[in-house]
Amino acid sequence: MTYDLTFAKEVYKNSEEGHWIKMCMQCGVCAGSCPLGFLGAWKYSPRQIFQMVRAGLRDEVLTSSDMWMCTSCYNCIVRCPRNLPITHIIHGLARYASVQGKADPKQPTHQFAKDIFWENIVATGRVGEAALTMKLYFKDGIGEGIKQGLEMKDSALGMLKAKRLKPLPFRGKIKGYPGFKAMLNKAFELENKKEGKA
Amino acid sequence: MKEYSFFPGCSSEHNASAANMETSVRSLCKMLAIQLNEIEDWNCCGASIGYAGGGVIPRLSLSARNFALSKQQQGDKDLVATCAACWLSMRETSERLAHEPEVKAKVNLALKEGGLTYDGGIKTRHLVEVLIEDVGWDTMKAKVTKPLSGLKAAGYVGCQTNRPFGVAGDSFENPQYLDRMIALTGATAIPFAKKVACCGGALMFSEQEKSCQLTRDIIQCAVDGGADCIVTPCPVCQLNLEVYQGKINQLFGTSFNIPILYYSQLMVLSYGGSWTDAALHQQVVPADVMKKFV
Amino acid sequence: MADGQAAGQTILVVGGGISGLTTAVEAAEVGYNVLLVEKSPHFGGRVTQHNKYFPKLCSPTCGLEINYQRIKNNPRIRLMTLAEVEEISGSAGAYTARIRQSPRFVSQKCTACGECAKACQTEVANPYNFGLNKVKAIRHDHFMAFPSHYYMDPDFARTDEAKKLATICPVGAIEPDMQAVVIEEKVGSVVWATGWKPYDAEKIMPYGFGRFANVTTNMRFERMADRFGPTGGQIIRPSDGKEAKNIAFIQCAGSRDHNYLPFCSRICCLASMKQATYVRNAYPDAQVTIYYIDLRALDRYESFQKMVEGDQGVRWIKSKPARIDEDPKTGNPIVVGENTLTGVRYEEPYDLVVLATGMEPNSATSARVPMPDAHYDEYGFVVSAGGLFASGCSSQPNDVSGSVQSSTASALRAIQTVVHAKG
Amino acid sequence: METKIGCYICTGCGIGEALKVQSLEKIATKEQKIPVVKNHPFLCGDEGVALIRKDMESEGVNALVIVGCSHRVKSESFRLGTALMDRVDIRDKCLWVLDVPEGDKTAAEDRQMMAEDYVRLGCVKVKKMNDPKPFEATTPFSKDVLVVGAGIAGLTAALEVARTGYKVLLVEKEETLGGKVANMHKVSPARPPYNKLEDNPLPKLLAEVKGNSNIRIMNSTVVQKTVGAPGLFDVTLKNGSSTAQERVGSIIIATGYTAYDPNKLEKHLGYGSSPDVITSLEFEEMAKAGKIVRKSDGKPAKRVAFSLCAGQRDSSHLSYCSGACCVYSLKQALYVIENQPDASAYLIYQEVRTPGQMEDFYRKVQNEGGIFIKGDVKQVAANTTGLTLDVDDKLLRQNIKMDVDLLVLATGMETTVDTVDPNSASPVGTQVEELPGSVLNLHYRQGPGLPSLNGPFPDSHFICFPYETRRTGIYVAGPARRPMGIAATRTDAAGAALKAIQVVESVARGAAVHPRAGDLSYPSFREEGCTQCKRCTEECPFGAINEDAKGNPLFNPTRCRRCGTCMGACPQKIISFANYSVDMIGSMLKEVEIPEADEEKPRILVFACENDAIPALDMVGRSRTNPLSPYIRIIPLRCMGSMNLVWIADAMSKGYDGILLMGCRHGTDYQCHNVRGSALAEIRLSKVSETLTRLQLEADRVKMVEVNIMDAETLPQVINNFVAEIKELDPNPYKEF
Repeated sequence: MTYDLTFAKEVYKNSEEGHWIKMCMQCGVCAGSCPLGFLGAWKYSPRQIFQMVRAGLRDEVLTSSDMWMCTSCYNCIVRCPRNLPITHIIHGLARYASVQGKADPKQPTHQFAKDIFWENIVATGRVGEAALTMKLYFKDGIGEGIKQGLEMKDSALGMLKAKRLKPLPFRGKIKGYPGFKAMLNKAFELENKKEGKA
Repeated sequence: MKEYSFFPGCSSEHNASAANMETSVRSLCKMLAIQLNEIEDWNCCGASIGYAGGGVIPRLSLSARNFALSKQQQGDKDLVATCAACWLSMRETSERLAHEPEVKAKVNLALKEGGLTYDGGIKTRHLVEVLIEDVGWDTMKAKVTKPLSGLKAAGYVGCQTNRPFGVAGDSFENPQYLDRMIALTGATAIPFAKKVACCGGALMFSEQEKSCQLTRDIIQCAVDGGADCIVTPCPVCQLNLEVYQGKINQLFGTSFNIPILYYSQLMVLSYGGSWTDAALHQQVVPADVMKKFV
Repeated sequence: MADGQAAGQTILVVGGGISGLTTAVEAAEVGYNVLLVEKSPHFGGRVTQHNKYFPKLCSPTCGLEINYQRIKNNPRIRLMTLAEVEEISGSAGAYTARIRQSPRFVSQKCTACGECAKACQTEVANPYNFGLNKVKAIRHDHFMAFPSHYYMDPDFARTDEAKKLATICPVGAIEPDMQAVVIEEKVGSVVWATGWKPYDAEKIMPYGFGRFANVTTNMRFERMADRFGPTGGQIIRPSDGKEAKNIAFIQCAGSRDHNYLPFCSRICCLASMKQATYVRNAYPDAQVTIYYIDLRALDRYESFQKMVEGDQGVRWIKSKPARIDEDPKTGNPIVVGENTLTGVRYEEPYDLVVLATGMEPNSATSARVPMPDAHYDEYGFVVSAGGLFASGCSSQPNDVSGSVQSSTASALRAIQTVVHAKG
Repeated sequence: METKIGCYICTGCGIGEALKVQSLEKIATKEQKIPVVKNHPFLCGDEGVALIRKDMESEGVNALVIVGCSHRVKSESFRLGTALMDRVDIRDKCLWVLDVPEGDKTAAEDRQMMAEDYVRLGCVKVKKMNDPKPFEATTPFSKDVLVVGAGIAGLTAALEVARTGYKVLLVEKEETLGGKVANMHKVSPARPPYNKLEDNPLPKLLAEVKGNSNIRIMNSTVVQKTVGAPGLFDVTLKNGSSTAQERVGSIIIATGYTAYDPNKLEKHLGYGSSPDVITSLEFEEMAKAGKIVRKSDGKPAKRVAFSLCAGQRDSSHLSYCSGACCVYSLKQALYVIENQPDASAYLIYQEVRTPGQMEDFYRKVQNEGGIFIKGDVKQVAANTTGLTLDVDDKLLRQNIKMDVDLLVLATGMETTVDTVDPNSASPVGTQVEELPGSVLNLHYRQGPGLPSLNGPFPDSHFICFPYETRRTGIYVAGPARRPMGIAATRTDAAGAALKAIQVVESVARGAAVHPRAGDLSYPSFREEGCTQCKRCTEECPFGAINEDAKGNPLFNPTRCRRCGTCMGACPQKIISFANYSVDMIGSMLKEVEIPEADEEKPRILVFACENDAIPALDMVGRSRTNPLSPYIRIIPLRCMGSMNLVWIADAMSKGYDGILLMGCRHGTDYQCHNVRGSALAEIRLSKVSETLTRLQLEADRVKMVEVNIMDAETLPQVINNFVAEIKELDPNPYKEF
């Protein structure tokens, strides 16, 4: 492959806080700070992702599941010697990969965060945890759902017993939902412009 | 009586995962003459994974809407959150609205569609900040009537109450405020190396095994340190550490059964509050160790 | 042309470290009068705390001794210790400096016979060794101290013991009620050479200095390596006094970092390479690991780097460690990070970790130039202007050679100001 | 004027209690015939000093033997306006280094004997001293400064000298002034903010130089040869066919650097194979001309790669780093990308070396979009669209191709000064009228060039005294001295200017410069005694001595640093200083009382270098921890280089049982203040065994050790072990005679 700045410039412009990537000096503090890194969760550390962006490795970056491994612990942000808002850059890249249709829709965090969690917000204005859990279990179909459900039934029962989980997953919308929805629609319209999404 | 505008967040709703925090916080505030006025019809803050579906403007609009409502209903009162993720999203939103005019303009275009507008000015704070800065250490200490003597607690600050903003200017790597809060109830805060380690946060849903490894290490560290319980200000940490203990034991052959409590539960008890005031009946891992203090 | 100088043609040199000494000696040997002002009890400054210089691994005392001899033989140089410049008014060629000299409590009569220290019961944490050991409250900082006169800390001077010591001094040099004196001097130009201090390692929270006993700093390590230092030259663990044979050096601890010092301190890479040789000479079976971002052994120092690279006992890891943990059982610091050349994440335990902390200019904090129109860069380094010239580490992070280079240049520019003032 | 010596013995600091002062006085008066001998309980105090001053005024005392503490302390008290003085140290190096338990008579007696011997040494020393008269030349001294080279270093040096009020002769071999900087577009930041390119300082500098009446410019001119010494340099300047002679006081070499020849680089870097592979300097000229284009087809070059350390930090090319290339390349990257969104600059580096505030400049280039790649250029291929590079990205751990319009090679700097390796035996001066390639063509006995330290650089003590070369009065500034960038060069030039002025002022006073600054003594010799053995002319570390037609030494006192190496080298013992001579030390060592063999009190003579060994011995005294043998007698030497073998023979025939010489570390990382002194002493000593066998003595009786100034802790062991070894041997048989 060949070094190519097109992708870097695309990221600087379209991805949240992406322009910071040019300031990385490859010291490795972010990689050493990331909790999941030590569990072999990712192939490329944030530092490597940044170098790949600058090299122009578009597909490798956008199809990588590594950006989806961020627990939002913010260790990288507070330690970065160049003040890069790394957590937000990684979130931005993940989002950008999703928008560009490069992110694997079945990537667990991608699927959960976007199709389950976010859609749950959009649907009612708030997150209904019960609904969230159900959806999560059944995201891979009925069978998988029941299996998952059984696996977690103790905890679920515990939560029900503790009155910290609704017996029924259904919840109503917030009162001002229409306005809320209108707001989001407009927000997306503006967002899509920036992300250069069709 | 100090009044604040209040954003409980989804997990603090009735019958939600942090209902026990909600209850104990309400009791605590009553005892400390703090009045929390919940924003009517608030919406979700987007939390730490809102980015995936939300991107920048939709995500920030969520908190902006709550700001706008708070302003309408509560005027300039400080907006207080008890959930780390809620506080973080709100704090991030208010900073970006304050420093990025372009973002602020776009967000307001969105708000307008919902018949709202927000021009800034509301200070978003974590309840712990309110306790430290507005109530003060001395007052908090003075309220103690039933010191939790002999209780050994591991103060687990976690991530989002601590980074990137941090509470009351405390350090990112070795914050002290939680240990001080534990100490003021008469309990002992054990030295706890995993104080600011990550529990996996929202990835507990999508990367359960990896997150469980993180929580396993955290709980193990507390147990090794001889803790009777782990104390945290964060509902996500509380959930991940408590509800998944069974899963962790099953994955790693451990036999953890350690209660995970909120600082508010300890304080309420030490202030002479009842078992239910402290919502200790709502624990998944029973907090029997606390029984002797009521 | 130097003859018959009026007081106004005197050059004021502020700071008696290697830079100030150099400026003073070089200017005086041209034939100009110099007033050399040092705030501590002895001259020599930061380099006197160093065990050896890179790359020759020779003692700083050697070069200092030459300069001291040159000073002793040169009546044109006036010396003041324990003195700080409070205010400088006027303009180039015609400055007035107000200088406050704090009491030493031991007069010029002192013959450094040492009887007082022998008798003194009170011991205090030794600032010269960063508090790593205790010293008598009446003392000189080291055997090569110049001037060799003893001194007392002010709070000790007030004690009855100090008064008792005064009576045992054979020459009556001890004066517990000595007072500060303030003098005004007319000077033509000012050379600012107040040097640097090690960056406060406690501020670098992820590395746990202050929390973990076996995490130390490069300057403390330098004292440890000194045969006359707090450990008698033994390289040991502060926690248990065991030999430290597996040692990590962490570069850019505080430097090149927006959270601390955004600039590069220039000397730390070479200092750690030098200190690696201390370790390897002390223990043939020792293992040294150097964590770095970029190795900055500029120009001819490259050969020194090559020399250290040739040692199989030294390991190089391109990585800025993320944090340090402590193993509660062994007290071993555990260095955590990513090796950027392999992508491998590491968690490695050591006997001792040395933070290569950078240099913070004193002019950023304690040694501001008391002139209305003094200029600084954003880091607090002094920018030369008018009749004020910044030397050595007051102008930029410098090694000894670079400090001498800039201080010799400052001597000339200070002379020029004086010459033009004379017309 | 008659010298009248006064001997003043301090009885303070415990001396009075520990020693029989009367017998010390008796030695001074009766034995040494010192006319005025007094003691005082606190000699360095006002009253004690007044006592001495009074005798100097009323009694006509004009030479002093001050018996008390080390000369390294209380020097301000005893600055009494006479050069005829010795500080006899019976405190630090006698009282404080000896272990005399309460009531131990023998130990006390040994201590008394040591003190008495030291009083003897002091008295003899002062008796043998003459007041040094400053050197005066037969022809007038010049205070003018010659600056060779009119690049940024030379122009700056010239201006700095001129501004200080001295005349400057500025010589440039090219027709136009300015050197390499003349071709520069912009320069990297030298002052805050450190993220902005600065305008080329040359035009302003040139105007100031041309406008300064103290500066005389000679362009198209080279130095054909240099004869003489500081204050008295006669330089022949050649302009075309005409030559002119000028007298100057000192010389600044500012001839800059030559860029390493890119044709020597490995072929894979592509230099020569494609016109689009160029050096930093070639790129700079393009930028200056305002058109950064591909040389191949003149198309604009918007994609530029910079390969740092080209032929540097590389044993097969330049082993060192040139220090300035990283910043220089950063600057050039900005030419390409600053405010040009469609352009790209790649910096392919080994280490990014942006020291100090230059880190800001590094960040600036990143902020403008510069891409930094840690790795190497493996292959360069030219094609219709430009160049394709193979780069191994060490951080991506991949080999990646790169299409660029230009590849700029940051080649290093080589000094233009003709240097000679100091460790090679001093070469005989060629003394040809003209020597192309030699900056000064010095007509010195030791050759036309400047000695180097290690590596090609013409310096001697580059940490503590970076400007000191081994040719007095000749200083080197800028990249000719050491690789450096423009900002550092301008500072360096100012420093060299000071040294150039300092030396002409010192010479005018007849005073030495570093390290024995202010010393008025200088060597002279007795011509009749000379055998033309040439040792002095070969051994002088500073090349101060030439030879006359007969092969006799021709001293150049203003080149001399007063180390005494010539004196030590001379087998005929005919070289001496007014206040330091073979006879002086010889007489001193003979004055020591050598006990009879049966007393079993051996005597060990210690020659100690006064620069490092003597301070180290003072520290032994200060520390009071590990005592020395009472059998040693220490005689300080200016430098081990001044050690004359005759003293060894004298000492042996006198009956000393052993001799220990303590000099500074020599070799590459030498610490000898006079560079070669201790090394030469060692070489001489290697021949001493002959002397000893001639005297039928064991060679082990004489030993030389390296002593570092901080060796106080180990020194006692070294000394006492030697004493023990000597005790193993029989007493020196010559005691009997």
